Amino acid sequence: MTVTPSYLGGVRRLRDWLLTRDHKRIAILYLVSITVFFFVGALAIALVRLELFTPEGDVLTAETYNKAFSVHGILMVWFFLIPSIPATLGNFLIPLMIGARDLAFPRLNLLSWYIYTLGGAFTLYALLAGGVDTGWTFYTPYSTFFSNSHVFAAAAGVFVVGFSSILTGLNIVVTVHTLRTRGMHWFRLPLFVWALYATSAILLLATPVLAMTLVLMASERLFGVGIFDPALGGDPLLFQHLFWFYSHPAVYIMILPAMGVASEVITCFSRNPIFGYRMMAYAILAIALIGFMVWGHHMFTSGQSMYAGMVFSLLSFLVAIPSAIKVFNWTATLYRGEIHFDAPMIYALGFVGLFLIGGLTGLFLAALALDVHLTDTYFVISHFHYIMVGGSVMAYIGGIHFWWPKITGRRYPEFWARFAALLMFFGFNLTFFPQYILGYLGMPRRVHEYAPEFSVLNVLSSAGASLLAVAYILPLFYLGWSLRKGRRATANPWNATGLEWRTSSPPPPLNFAEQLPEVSEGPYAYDPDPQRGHL
Amino acid sequence: MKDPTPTTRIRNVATSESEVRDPLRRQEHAAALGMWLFLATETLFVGALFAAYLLVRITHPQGFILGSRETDIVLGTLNTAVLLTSSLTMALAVDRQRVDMTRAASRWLMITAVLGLIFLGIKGLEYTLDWRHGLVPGLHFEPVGGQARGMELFFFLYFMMTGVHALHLFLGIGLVGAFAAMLQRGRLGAGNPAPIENLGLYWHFVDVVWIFLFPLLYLVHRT
Amino acid sequence: MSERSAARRLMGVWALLMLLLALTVGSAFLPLGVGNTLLSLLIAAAKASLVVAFYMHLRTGSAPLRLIASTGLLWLLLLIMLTLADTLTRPSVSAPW
Amino acid sequence: MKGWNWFPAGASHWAGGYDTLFFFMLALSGIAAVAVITTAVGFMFRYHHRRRVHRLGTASFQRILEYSWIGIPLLLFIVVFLWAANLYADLFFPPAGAMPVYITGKQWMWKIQHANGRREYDELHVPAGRPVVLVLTSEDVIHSLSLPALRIKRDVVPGRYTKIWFQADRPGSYHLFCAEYCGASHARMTGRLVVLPPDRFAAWLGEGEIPSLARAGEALFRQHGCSGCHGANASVRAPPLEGVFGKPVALSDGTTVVADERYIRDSILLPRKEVVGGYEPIMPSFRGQLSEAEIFKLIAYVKSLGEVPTP
Repeated sequence: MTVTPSYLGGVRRLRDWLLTRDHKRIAILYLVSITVFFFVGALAIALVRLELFTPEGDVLTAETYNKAFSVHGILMVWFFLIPSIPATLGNFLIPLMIGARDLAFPRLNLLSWYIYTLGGAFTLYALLAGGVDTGWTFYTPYSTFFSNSHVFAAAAGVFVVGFSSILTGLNIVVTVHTLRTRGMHWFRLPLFVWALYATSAILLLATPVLAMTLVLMASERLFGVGIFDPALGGDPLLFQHLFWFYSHPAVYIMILPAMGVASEVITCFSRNPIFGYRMMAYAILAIALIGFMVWGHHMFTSGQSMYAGMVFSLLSFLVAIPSAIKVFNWTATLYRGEIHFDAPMIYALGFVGLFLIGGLTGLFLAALALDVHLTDTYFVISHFHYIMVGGSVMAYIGGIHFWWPKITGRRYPEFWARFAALLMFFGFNLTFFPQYILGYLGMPRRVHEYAPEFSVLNVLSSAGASLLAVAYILPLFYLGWSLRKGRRATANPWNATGLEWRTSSPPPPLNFAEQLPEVSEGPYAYDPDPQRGHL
Repeated sequence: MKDPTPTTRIRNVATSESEVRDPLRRQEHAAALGMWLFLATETLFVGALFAAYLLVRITHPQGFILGSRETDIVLGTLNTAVLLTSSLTMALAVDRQRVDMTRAASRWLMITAVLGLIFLGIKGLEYTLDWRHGLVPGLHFEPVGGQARGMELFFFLYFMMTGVHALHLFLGIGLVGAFAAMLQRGRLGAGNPAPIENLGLYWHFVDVVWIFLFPLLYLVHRT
Repeated sequence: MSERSAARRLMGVWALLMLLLALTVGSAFLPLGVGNTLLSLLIAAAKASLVVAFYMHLRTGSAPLRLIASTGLLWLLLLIMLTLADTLTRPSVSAPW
Repeated sequence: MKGWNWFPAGASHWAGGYDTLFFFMLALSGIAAVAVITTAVGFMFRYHHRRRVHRLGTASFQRILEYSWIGIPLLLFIVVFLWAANLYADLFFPPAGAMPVYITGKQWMWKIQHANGRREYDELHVPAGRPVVLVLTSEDVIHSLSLPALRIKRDVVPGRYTKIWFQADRPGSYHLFCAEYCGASHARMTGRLVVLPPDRFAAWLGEGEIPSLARAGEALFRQHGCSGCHGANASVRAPPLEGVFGKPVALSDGTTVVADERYIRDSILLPRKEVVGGYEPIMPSFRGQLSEAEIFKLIAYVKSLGEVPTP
């Protein structure tokens, strides 16, 4: 085996990591920091689930409980889910997948990690100084005139981290435009790249609106006067419009990259080209576009006009079409494939199943009348956790496994990985499926006490959450173990077709040893092994 | 190393990246693309304010008319002229840099920065007058006549919008000054117009924002 | 195009901008009702187009650049239009008492 | 397990219609989910890499497949959209003669007033078999009145009125929740919806000597000095209020508004926003001096002025 220098090698001083411009090292920096925030956010929700184990408010005070779910939301949304796949896997893989030596703006890439860290510092300050209790939605006038918690620090953290998202998005878009290697036409891009491209576009177009909304909210809190203040004839619903103009597309920021990961993994482990590649790419773009026009479905009972509600409801049904296409196409990709159940595939199939359920229940919430009863109950909580946790987090962890050999040069222990994947799937369903029923029964969200008749389902949910916790902690151990003890990985352990597998594992500092690869056909040129196939 | 990948699919080519495309051209393209993306982001950043303005104005039409009448149209118009002129000088600087006349480019940049400072000076004067007239919501707001609430919202938005604009301009002036100095010292010399062009794009964008702010804040209804 | 003519064109655009500025300030004193706002926004759009086309060179810019520039604007319109869809059709609560 | 009930029957006609749609959707998405999952699992077994099966070529009818799974869901979605939108629109149009109840949300309690002046806190008594329209507003932050047994919920927004109506059919006692997070004791901002048979409701309503909402408003009208300007023989020139309610009012800026609840509320709190034509903007704001519950009473009084003279 020839020894190729890898991006991990060389001088191992801390400075070489903190001042690196190598997209792969920056991806690792992100990986480490989002993992930290993930577990802080998870700890917060562990307290919440512990409290909800019984109907009485016996573990936490109401104030602490409110801060716990607020911190959970803020950290998980902005410091974990949004950067998760784009800033780690995206950062690492996009140059490799399109045959480039780095992102278009390597220094900007490092800067965006520092901005992320700064935003995280603000938020951690808000947490340690006593917490914030507005929920992640910062609804006015509660956030402006009524909350006594650290709203400024938390909003500042979210504001700052937004710039990190914007810079990452900008970098990815420019990279995909300008640094594709020879022969890498737009319709030869892997779907992961398509997904990240669309995600980046959303980041660029939605995040600034959130930033300005937070500025308006904070000024209102600071000066005691503002446009969201009903006492002045302002409109609190305007805040909701501006907020959801960002925060609904933000859901697609979280799910599109996950769809990208699933597409890569499912084709690879069914040894089949993706079914309907072009349709899949168009579906991604359609989701990104229509996803911007549906935000009002968060406001069907808010006092929004009935007519606007109808427009938003219809558009919400429309955005479900491309999502449905994707699920069908993944399923069809399995047809006449040669299916291997390696851990990444289990994660990816788990993603498809959970996304399917999350998506179908989303239709309930898009239907105007049904939403009236279900909104602001546990039905909504369950729905978006199926999408964001069952969907995005499953896919993210699956992606980490799939590219782990490429990132670290080591193989992870397959048995434990499969075990964790299955545990995650079952733990997840046990945690969140009862919440659908709770929602239909009318249990409102964000309560630390509840009526005793809801207790059985809450106990089930809390029990599931503890399984889920084990499933999330397990990979820390076995992946950590594999860093030192894992089998060394070859360049292409999965026999996959992407350009990232054409270079050594882990890749050299400039990604490809000497020349950049050239591409002469589309991605996913898989064939099921004919020797296995023929009858 | 045994490599199981089917090598027929993707072949390595002997040409290096630089031979594929001119790297300098590609860098310029990337920079322009990045700048325009940034400006699209900025459009939505200030755009959220414009949207808020529109929606609040619909509910308080009278307050906005009366509020707008309290702004200083003479200073506002003067400032608009100053800023439009600064865009001209910035465009001339970019034009000079394109033909490698770095000295001239640097001079035009200096003039641009000075015009920017004049704009901020006049804006500061306006703010002072607004303070004296008690038009600063939350801190010193003593409006005359009716429609106090609508006017307060108008002035809240007025300060948010002009404030965000002034902040952008302030950053722009710093950058323009820095680039002028770099050109003076011979760094960023001939044959490298891209950085100045991108600087120009930013400057003009700030100008375009003002072009819309001006009628919305100063010219609502003067009669 | 010679250097002189390029500079001259930039100045010509400036003169046009000044003219439009005078026009918009003047129009503000005409009693046109809602027409004032529409007219001044129209003039502002004309001024902005001049700056974008000539000073920002979008007139000769590549397709991706134009796409990006128009996307920003389009998305802003999306935000405004769909929010208006709510606020303009929101009835004040009608009399139950 | 007290009150354990997985699928509680709705307590109103609308809730019945709701459940029909809900279970239709449940069936529809259940079928879709089972179809996709069965197909996927079937493929997983059939095309497992250790199985010897025919694998050459992919589906040759790709186009048809793709178009059909765009077209079929689209059709179904439109059906569901129309159905749900129709049901939703119902909530916005209470039948004439619905019984109004005025509800103010306040951190962390519900203040409820009936038209005859009867007040209650955190408990909402309504008669069965008669349409009831709830007029909602908030003293502070956004709340949301949730009545799961009726399958309805409406946000309670400060600074404006929202409303929702229902006709409860089954007497009983049901949950009432605040569904929009509103601060520390959000979880305890709960209450009960008590649906009484009409005769028992009438008895309940008549308990105790209470002035009607309009009469209470009249008292406030004098107490706050409104009558000093708006009264019949006032020295200050202010628009008379008799017969104003529900009629168009010409404003000083030339526009016209209908004197509805919003207008009267704004005139009390933001008196200079829309001034009646021909009058000076001299009325002071009563912000901070009147609670939302009191404004409800004042509006009821102004409205009563438009009808026959108060006895």
